[in-house]
Amino acid sequence: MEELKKKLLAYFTDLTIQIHDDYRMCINTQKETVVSLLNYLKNMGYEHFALLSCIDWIDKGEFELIYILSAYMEVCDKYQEKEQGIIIIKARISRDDAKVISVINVFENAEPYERELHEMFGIKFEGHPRLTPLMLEREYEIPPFRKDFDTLKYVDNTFGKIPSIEERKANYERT
Amino acid sequence: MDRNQISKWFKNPGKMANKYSFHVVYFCTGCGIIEIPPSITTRWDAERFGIIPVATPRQANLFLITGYVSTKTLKAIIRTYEQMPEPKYTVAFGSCPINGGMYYDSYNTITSLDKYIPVDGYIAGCMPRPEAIFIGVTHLWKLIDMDKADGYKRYRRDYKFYRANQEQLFKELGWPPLFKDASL
Amino acid sequence: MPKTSFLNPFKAIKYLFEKPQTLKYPFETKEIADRYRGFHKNDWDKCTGCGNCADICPNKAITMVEIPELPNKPEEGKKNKRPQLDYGRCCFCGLCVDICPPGSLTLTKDFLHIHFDKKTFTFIPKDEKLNKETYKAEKEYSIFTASLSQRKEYYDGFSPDIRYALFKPDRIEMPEIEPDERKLSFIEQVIGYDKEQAKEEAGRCLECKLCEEACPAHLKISDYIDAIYRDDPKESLEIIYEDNPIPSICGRICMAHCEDACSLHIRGDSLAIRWLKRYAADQIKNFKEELELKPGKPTGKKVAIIGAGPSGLSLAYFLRLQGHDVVVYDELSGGGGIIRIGPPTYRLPLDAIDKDVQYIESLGVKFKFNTKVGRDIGFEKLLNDYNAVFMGIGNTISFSTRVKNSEKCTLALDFLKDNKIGKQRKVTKNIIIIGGGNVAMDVARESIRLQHIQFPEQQVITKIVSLEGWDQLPATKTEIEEAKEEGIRFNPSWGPKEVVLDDDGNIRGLLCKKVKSVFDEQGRFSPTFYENEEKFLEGTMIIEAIGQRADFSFLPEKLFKRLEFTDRKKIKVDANGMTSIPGVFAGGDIVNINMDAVTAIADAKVAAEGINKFLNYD
Amino acid sequence: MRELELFFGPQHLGMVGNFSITLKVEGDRILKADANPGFLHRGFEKLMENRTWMQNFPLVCRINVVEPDHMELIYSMAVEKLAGIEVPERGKFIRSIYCEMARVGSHLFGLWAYANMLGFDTVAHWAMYHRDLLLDLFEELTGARVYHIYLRPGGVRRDFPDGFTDRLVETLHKIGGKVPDYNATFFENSIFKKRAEGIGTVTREEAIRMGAVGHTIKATGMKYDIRKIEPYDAYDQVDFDIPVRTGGDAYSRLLTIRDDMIESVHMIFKLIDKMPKSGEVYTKTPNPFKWTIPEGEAYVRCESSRGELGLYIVSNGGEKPYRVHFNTPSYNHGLTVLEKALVGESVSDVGNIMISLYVVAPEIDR
Repeated sequence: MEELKKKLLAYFTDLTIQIHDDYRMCINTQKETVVSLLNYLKNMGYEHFALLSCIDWIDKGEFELIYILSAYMEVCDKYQEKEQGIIIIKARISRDDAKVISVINVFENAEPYERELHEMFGIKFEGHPRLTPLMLEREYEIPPFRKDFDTLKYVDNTFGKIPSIEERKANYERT
Repeated sequence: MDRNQISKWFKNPGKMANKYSFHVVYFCTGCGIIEIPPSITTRWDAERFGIIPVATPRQANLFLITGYVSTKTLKAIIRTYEQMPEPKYTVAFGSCPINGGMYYDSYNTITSLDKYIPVDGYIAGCMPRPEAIFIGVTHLWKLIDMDKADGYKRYRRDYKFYRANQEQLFKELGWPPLFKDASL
Repeated sequence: MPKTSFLNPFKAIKYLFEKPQTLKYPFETKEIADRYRGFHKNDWDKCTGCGNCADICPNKAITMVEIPELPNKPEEGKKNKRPQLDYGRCCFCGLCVDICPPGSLTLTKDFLHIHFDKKTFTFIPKDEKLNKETYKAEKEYSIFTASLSQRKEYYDGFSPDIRYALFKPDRIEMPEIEPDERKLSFIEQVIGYDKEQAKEEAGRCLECKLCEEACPAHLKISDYIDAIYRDDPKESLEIIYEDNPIPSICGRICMAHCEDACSLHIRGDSLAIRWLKRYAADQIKNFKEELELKPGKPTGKKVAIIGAGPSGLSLAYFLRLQGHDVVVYDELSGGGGIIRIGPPTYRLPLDAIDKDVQYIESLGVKFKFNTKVGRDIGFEKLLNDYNAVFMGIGNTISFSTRVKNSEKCTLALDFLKDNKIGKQRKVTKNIIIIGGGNVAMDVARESIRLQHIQFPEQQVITKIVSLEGWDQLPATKTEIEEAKEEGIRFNPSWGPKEVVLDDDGNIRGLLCKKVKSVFDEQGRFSPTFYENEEKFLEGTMIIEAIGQRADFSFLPEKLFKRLEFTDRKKIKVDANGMTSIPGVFAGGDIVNINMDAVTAIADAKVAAEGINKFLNYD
Repeated sequence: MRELELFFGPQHLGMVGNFSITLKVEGDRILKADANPGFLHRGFEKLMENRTWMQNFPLVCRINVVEPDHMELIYSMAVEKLAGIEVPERGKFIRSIYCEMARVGSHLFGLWAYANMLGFDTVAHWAMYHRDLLLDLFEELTGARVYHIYLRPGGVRRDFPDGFTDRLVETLHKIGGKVPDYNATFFENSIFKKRAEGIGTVTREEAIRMGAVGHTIKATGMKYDIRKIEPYDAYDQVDFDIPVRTGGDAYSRLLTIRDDMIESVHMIFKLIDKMPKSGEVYTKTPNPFKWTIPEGEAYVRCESSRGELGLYIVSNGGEKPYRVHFNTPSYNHGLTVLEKALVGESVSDVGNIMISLYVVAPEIDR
């Protein structure tokens, strides 16, 4: 891990790297660097794209994108330290203009993750072939995973407002 | 089978046959589906009760709504329900279709099912055990005997209200009304 | 890769000849596991209505509903609310069982409820004792009719277990000075929590707020405890000061009605609310600098308060915050009233009293100490000079037993007062204390300290004689325990008959008679004795601690006649705290029957509002 | 031949779970597959942000109904890591035994689904019956058949009942004794082999490229297993092997699942032997109404029965999680690998491939 850190710092300029004792490496970077950084790490052997997540820091007006990488085994039946390593890459983007370059070209399985984040947070991934809804069918004014989306209020306004059949019938007969 | 049963068979063979051969739609709507395989296999053997899962709604007369219903599934449920031939019965499973259950504040699951399709019986539990399913079926038999399991009749009678509720939720349903007088 | 053949599957044919695995349900039922999480059952007798189950429920399936036919006794920590379950929400996780402090909620093995009506899925769980129609004996129970209204009795599944409870039942031990050490001096017995201990103890609070209803002054207990948990003693103290202006005093000698009501004490120890209050007050070294309380806009109204006890101090504080001019008269040389002379130093040091009094003084309350109304200033003059007068005089005169030769005995309050703010009394090696209340305990424990100080390394004896039996003793349990630890001997159920003197007229001992009963059928105090059963206790000093009464000698006779009293010999006040004399208010021990500091504060709160109304009405 | 679009699921006998795939077919060859999840989407990650740390613990298991236990485990692990809670030794062993029981149960369910799908009803019935025996044990241990709500942050909720391990061993022997029959009727059945061999092949390069985990990657020969890579609970105290195959097709995956199940049974025996006979089973967590966890983030992973399961959790120092994100194995398998693996296969093999990839729909949708 320390070695990798040295290499990364030599190769990239705008990184801050922390290594935690449980083989977790945390890299803070800019959104422009993400693709080349992922590419570099993939070539270094961190081939497993485990997770692409997003945190809505609503107080700061930012989304934080989290890319988590780990390594597959180099030798099929020998466990090495490298597999224990998990690299967490963080990049912040503005909440109002949520745009970031897609990483599909680097990691194929980032595709559904990006689709989901597009749907749940409203982040636009440039270069993604199908940013169609993945999970949801309904339209939401605010993407539901954003912090300013109040689920309970939404439920009351949507499902709660629908009358029961008896109520609707009574209403109908009254008018 | 006691004598009472035999006379019932003579009186209303259609109803009796209907009652003792529930064909269940094979549709996993929610997590309650996990107790269906144990019920229909050796340990509990639902076939003793005349319950058998069938592949298509066209052949089915019992619809088990197993657990929570997300809005996307609800659309499929309504379609499936409308495709089933009458007489048909709906039994809702577990807490969620009654009042939202665990997902009472989820933006994607409906809170009460009977606003959208008629429900003939609810089984409590999260999840209900296989025993509860069977006892639920015996209760349904009683209801059918008393002509109280009239969900499909209500659906036909109040179709415009059901349709109105469905349209209020989905804005656009994507298929024509099942019965003619569908608009309020 | 193993050999494969399409004939292999036919090996399964052998199962044709085996016993079928199918359970012939419903004719043959399966035993439900002992921990099964089915429908709820609630023991209404145990249930306190605290609402913790409703708070922890992840699905908001539980709502607390009021049951009007149940008694509502917040002072005992019992509310008439009971959980209502919605099985359209419940996920049968059992968190409610694990959090239930009295352990009244249980999950049963019942799970069958099938109905076409949604409304039947909401119900209020009861138990077999209360609801005989619902719970059927095994013979009458049938799975075909089983439902929420047809359940099997004694069919418990997932039950509460204190070992796995989500709360901590045991209190953090309060560090104390050991009995052998503390009985040698007047050093404060309780050391006080440090930060970690206080945080941990505060973390036990379940925020059910039963205590807030039990507290006479209705302090916002769970809020200030939460502030301590968040390591913010300043905020905690600010919350306390909203309702209680004497936290240092109350943090030490409060009777802690809240702790009796605490829902944790049913299966564990109640939360140490009093010690946490003390912690908050002790953490802030200088109230004046830290707290940002300001007296209200001056109103120009003047109020005189007689007595600087808990009620007087609190009232002065509340009225000062309203902006009135307040003058407090007291015959002692400092604030605190009965609190200043009563509780011994090892329980309540003078510093703690002065800390609270000085803060109230710093808000602009004028104190006139060493001024006895009736002696130094006339009561009528106060009535003329001030817009309102409040009497918080307390009970300052000790009763005597009035048995033969009882004039040789010492009175409790005089004894305590001299020891605390005057000159230490001379004691003898063998002391008898008459009385079983908290004052008697104070006297006894103070005596044993004085004996140890005045007769170091010598054999000394202190014994208590009380009318009440062990389980009737009015003193608190901890006091009795601590007194026992310090070596005080108890003689319960004995009444004094005669003080026996020797030839020189010195006390030789106390002749006692056996008590038959202490209270009559109506629960009033009227002791009866077995006259012929006697016991002689040796002792060279006898202290009487059998109760106190108020001193109304400062009141002119004309006014005293107009003052109305209740049946229990207390001053009668209306809802505003006003006595039958207009403009004269009263509170504290002379009004309430609890006779403790926190009730006095509650009285002061009532009187403060009443006085405010009275002054604005003028 | 004409291309046509085919909706496969959610109401379809060949579909396991509430999942849908839009297929573009020519004849019965699949040209393009487009997974359409979301029928079970409940917004768990949002729901969890609205519940306290303790209230979340009955909730998380509902993410995956087939195997709720590893969901409880991963959540507990994440909370323990964030809050710095240690699990007592006996608690660790109970957890591991419980998780291995869950693995066996989950594999039996998978076996049922697979056998049922291909029409091997005898095997399906056996598998379901044996799973039911395990569910009885779960019921005895935890108080529920399916949603156990047993692993809690800090340990487990209750200790083993008296004599539980004996009954567990007895039941596992009963199930283990049936393995030759399973082999004869199912795994070594030439009809089954014909249906499964060479179907839905995923090579190792493809698997790595598409982020496959669990049996999909084990069936290509890589012993990728979090229990070995990053041992948690009591897995570092027992000796066990990771079964692998090299074919990469549905048949290899199924055999890996079978071997994994047998290995799990052996592991339970070893764990029971090594388990401390008495001791605490959980560490007391703070009062649930006041429980705040210091600011921080954690990514934890464990090996569920379907592969690597990860949880990214962020706390902002409050009473509730600020953000949780589950990295479930079915997500990659169902949305990336499945779409690729289906291309070129026949329509009749859709369910076949889907189950062999061990796609569990609620886990994708969350």
